[in-house]
Amino acid sequence: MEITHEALLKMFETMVTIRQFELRAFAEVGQRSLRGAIHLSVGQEAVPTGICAHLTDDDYLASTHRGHGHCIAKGVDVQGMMAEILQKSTGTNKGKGGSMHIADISKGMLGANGVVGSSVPLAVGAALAAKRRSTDQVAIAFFGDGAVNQGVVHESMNLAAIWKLPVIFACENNHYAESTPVEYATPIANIAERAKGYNMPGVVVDGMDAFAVYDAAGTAIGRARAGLGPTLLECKTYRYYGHAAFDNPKSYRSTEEEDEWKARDAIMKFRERVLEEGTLSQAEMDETEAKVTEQMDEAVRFSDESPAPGLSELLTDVYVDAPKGSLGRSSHLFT
Amino acid sequence: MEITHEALLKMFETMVTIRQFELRAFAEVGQRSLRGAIHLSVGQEAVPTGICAHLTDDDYLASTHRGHGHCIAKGVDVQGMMAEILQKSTGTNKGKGGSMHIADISKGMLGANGVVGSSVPLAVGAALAAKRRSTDQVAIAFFGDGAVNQGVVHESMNLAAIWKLPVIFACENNHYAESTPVEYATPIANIAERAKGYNMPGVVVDGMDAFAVYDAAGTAIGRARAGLGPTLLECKTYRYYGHAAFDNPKSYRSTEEEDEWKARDAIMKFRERVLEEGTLSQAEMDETEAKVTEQMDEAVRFSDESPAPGLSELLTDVYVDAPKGSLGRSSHLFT
Amino acid sequence: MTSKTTRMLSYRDAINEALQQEMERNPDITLMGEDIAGAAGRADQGFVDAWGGPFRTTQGLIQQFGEERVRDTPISEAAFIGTAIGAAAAGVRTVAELMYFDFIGVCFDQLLNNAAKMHYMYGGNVTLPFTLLTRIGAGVGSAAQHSETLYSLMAHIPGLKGVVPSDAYTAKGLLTAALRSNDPVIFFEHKLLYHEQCEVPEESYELPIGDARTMREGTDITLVGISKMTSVCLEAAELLAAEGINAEVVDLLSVFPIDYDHIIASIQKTHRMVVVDEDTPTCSVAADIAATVGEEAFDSLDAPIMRVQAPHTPVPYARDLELAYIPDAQRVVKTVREVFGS
Amino acid sequence: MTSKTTRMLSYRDAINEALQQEMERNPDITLMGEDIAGAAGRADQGFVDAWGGPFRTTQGLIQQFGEERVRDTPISEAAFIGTAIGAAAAGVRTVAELMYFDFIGVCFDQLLNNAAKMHYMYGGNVTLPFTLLTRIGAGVGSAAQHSETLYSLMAHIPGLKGVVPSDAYTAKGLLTAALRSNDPVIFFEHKLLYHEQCEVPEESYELPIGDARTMREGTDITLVGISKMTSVCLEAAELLAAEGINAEVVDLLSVFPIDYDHIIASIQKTHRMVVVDEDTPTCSVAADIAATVGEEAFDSLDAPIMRVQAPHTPVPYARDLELAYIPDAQRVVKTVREVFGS
Ligand SMILES: Cc1ncc(C[n+]2csc(CCOP(=O)(O)OP(=O)(O)O)c2C)c(N)n1
Ligand SMILES: Cc1ncc(C[n+]2csc(CCOP(=O)(O)OP(=O)(O)O)c2C)c(N)n1
Ligand SMILES: [Mg+2]
Ligand SMILES: [Mg+2]
Repeated sequence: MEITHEALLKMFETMVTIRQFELRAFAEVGQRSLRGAIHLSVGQEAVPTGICAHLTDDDYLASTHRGHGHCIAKGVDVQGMMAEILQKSTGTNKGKGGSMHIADISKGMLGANGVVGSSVPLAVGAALAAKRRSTDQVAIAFFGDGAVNQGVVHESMNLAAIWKLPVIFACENNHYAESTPVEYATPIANIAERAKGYNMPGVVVDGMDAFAVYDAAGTAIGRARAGLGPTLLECKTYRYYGHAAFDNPKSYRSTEEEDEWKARDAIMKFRERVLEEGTLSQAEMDETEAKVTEQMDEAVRFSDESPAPGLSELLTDVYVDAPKGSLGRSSHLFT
Repeated sequence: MEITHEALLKMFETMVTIRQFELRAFAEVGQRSLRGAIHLSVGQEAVPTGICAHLTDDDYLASTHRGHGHCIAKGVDVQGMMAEILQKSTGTNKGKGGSMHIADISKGMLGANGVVGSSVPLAVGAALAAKRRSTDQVAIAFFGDGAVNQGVVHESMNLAAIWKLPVIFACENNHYAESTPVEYATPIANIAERAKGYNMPGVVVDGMDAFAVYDAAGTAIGRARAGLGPTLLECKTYRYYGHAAFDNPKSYRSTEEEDEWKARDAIMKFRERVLEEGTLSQAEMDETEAKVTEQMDEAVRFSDESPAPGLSELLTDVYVDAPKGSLGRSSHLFT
Repeated sequence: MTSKTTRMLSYRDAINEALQQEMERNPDITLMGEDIAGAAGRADQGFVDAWGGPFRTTQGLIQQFGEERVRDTPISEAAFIGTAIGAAAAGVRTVAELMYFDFIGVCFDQLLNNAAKMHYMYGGNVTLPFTLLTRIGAGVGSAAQHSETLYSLMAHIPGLKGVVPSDAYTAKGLLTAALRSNDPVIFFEHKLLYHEQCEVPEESYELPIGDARTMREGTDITLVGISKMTSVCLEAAELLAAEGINAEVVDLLSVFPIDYDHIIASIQKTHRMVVVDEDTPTCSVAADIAATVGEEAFDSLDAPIMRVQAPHTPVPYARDLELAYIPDAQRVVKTVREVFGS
Repeated sequence: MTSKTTRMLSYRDAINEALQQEMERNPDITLMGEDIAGAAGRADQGFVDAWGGPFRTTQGLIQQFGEERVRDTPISEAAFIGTAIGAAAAGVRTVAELMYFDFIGVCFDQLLNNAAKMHYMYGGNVTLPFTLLTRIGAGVGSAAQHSETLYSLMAHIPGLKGVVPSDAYTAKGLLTAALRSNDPVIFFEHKLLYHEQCEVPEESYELPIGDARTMREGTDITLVGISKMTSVCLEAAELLAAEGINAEVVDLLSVFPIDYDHIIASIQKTHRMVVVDEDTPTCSVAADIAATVGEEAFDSLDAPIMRVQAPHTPVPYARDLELAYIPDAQRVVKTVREVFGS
């Protein structure tokens, strides 16, 4: 598929933003000794980038515990994301959700979700909403190779298939669920094969190649927008860091394996290709990287200047219409 | 596969017992105005019969809401079953379970189960127990065409596949889940195709033909006993009555369709074939039928003469080691 | 209030009417569940609305609103309830039906981790105009997996609301309110009430979610009823009247939130209370009421708050055992006598 | 009692030791869960026991007992917990781990409809030597889906038992008892206790499931602690002692069944009670205790039974909010003062 110069630069920027954002957020969290799991998707940037390049704010996305890349590719403001992770009231979720739960409905970002597989039917629901409104919106359900053996993922694919809903099941196969290798958990070579069981297209794509992802996603999203139903898109990729950035992946995988994947780094390969094809210049890309770095500085500054959520926030947003005074009842605490 | 004369007669008896038992139990329940759902498997007799002909009491079986046939084929005593359904203390479950929950661990019958799909992992567990004990026991998980879209069924097939457990996933595709046609709920022609997604054999078999079921089950059970792992066995069959014997199936299916299936009635076809092949005689079969009818009379008589469970039974069997007097605590009832 | 035309209507029909009227009023509303119409996909063969729901509560809706809005589902509760929640998050009001509440276990995660928490953990970003229809209650001979009450489980979870209509009037009013709420609401139908009739207005009306109502004024003791147990309380109150005990009966109507204020106002008058709850006792709504009222109205209590509940057991099959399981008026009367120390 | 050699051991190591000793004693025991060993299937590449469990509680077991007995699973909680239950029904004792109890929703049906009911609905036909390991508790900055306490949900369900060890000693003894029980037992580990140490006997020992213990004798008020909250109660008791209030502290240890008798014996002495529970308040174990004790020990009460609990909200992410969410000694002290009317 053709990609405009603008879109190409945007894809580069997205990948660089994801990588910089995650490494920066992780460092800032560490520096401040904040607690809580942060799952880095560094290495996997081409996947959300290639897919979301086809989307607008009106399209939907439901995400996982490893969701920063999805959020960024879907256009969620990095300042709000940084502030969220750094526990500030200016965060996307007012500081109540953190890294695993970033959401911004104004961008169609239905939320990251910490329960494996749990957000997949939410994307199916967003696709149903689109169908009910007769728009050409689509929804993306991101999930990992570990999630494919979770019941709700199976149910969701079947349901979307029989209802021909405009949803893409985007499996980021990074080959591990925590320390569990995909070849242990799933007895077939390609997860995409399971699509046959739902009579939907199943496509395997090189998740280290933003162009390949872009092309495959374009076809799938085109089908969905045309009312032809869902696709299972398996993107083979790799996470460079540990499961939650704290574990040591060397305890379950070899350095050689890591090196092989890193030799196909998505950003590096993208850069090589556009330079070779002459579609983006070194200067453009350098400039973009510098701009992104500045944005990160700015996001951290913004977060640092933002107030922490006030204690009263503990009791807000539980309900839209809060029941008369029962949230803190009989728990003797907030006075 | 070869079948001994004795085994052949036993298969005939099993099918006839299932049919007579169900119709009789249904009639007796009606006569006594007992409440509670009874799901008849009349029409489907060849399936449990053909499968369980390969089993001994040491093998396991986990069943569904439509479980009488499974119980009978697995050797559960029909007196105990009748007494259970007729709410007597001499029932298999002491009158506490009823039609949907008949169990007899001494026969390897792990229990009928009223939640669709819920018993499937129990069979996987029994297969794991066999593996841990290094026996050649197998376990059968029965479930319907409606159950195949339930998450736990998917998860269970994957787990059994990667652990190569001796379990047969026996799908009784009777083409309906309540009033929902299988072609609406599942977008593929044969449910057995899903086996590919778990790298296990998937076999479609004519569930109206006890011989065909016997052969296919023999292969699958042989594989399982040999440590080669699970098989998904889809048996195409039909239930002659409504979902719970009360609904009118004419509201969702045509008389022509019903007639087509009934023209292939499993017992009738079996009878025709053995007579043609000269493997069983008319007299043997008539005698068997008469014997079964007598057993039914006897089962009803036995039930009628049995006492209802005493009220104190309400509070027993909740735990093996009951906590000190808390079952009825603060509920002011049993005095 | 404008005058209303009322007529006798069954609980079942009241539910059906609330759905029908709200779906007419709000073209967004999309309904999904197993066999809520039936014979799915066979309209071309002349089969439509074969079931109208397992208890006929959704009958006729597919004819009026079509299969885009009334959607039969495969047996995949986690997926279709999750789908309903996702559609709600994306702005389309949805209603899903969980056939029996005993099946909550196959889709519980969608309620616990998504429906209940999304509004909060997303900082108010997402709201969920979503209703779950389901049914509870023993007494139909269906044993341990089709007879439970279990709303107490959900009451524990912050972020959800749950109502327990006790008659046709409250069924229609509370369902209408649920279908207009922007919080996720679980609507618990009691299987034994479907054929009960009472006067119900023809036009649409809402009853506020979270409000209990007093069914019978009394001075000596407060009986709190929940769902079908409200009629058990009323029956007991009659029996007690014959013994000279004048019981007030409160119909809880909402199990989460619980209208503690209403109950406390009553006990401040009567000084005694028995809560009647078909759910099992440990960590139940009845226990919660006893604990909260016991704390907040401590000085008003002339006797311990007692409870009449199911025992701490699964639901048994045999009729006599099942009848012993379900709280009845005799047990309430006996317990009230105990409260009065005789 | 024979003399025992004890040494300081962490809660984490006590759990590990109980598993190790019981697996040695009983060759049936089969353990399964996600990453309980880690690097599954890669022994031939030299990767074994890469994780030893997400909190290292199962470390070393695969080396000693092999991969037939220590089984990493795919992320399929309903299937592998159902499998563990099925194997138990078939006579092989099993242990399954649910990584965080917040994930209960994906496998709840297996516990609610199978584990809890099979013994009863099958008329005693089937017994289930099955233990579920899981973990609870806020305080680690993991927000709404990885921090809940939630045992109250399970306490509602007849047929299950559940223990909440508060230190290494009780962790080892209760886990050993669970691994010998013929009822299904849920073992709730608290994430913030893993590094806490105390004296623990080297040899194997059981603590009876269902018994509370008194941690501190007192005369003026009973503080009931659950899991980590027991240490909060002890801390509060010290602060209260300085104010001249002599608190008795009871460590619940078992959330289902609840040792009501032990608690009632204490309140008959102290006449006042505060229950401290990290779970949310509605239909909670704390509410249940307040209700039951309030009824059965009505005449012993000099003041309302009060509760210190999490608020009725999901668990928030930001540190200050999370700290405000979790009950602490200051809140206990304040509540006790309220009980004493000041
Ligand atoms: C239902 C559930 N089970 C277990 C977990 C713990 N857990 C969090 S992430 C994860 C691995 C997920 O693997 P995968 O789906 O491949 O995603 P990845 O982490 O590789 O992006 C696990 C087991 C969880 N969050 N939810
Ligand atoms: C989880 C769950 N959902 C719904 C039901 C209600 N229900 C009982 S049987 C049934 C249909 C099952 O269909 P199938 O699996 O094909 O079995 P069949 O009845 O045809 O034997 C349904 C929906 C249930 N028991 N459990
Ligand atoms: Mg992965
Ligand atoms: Mg069927």
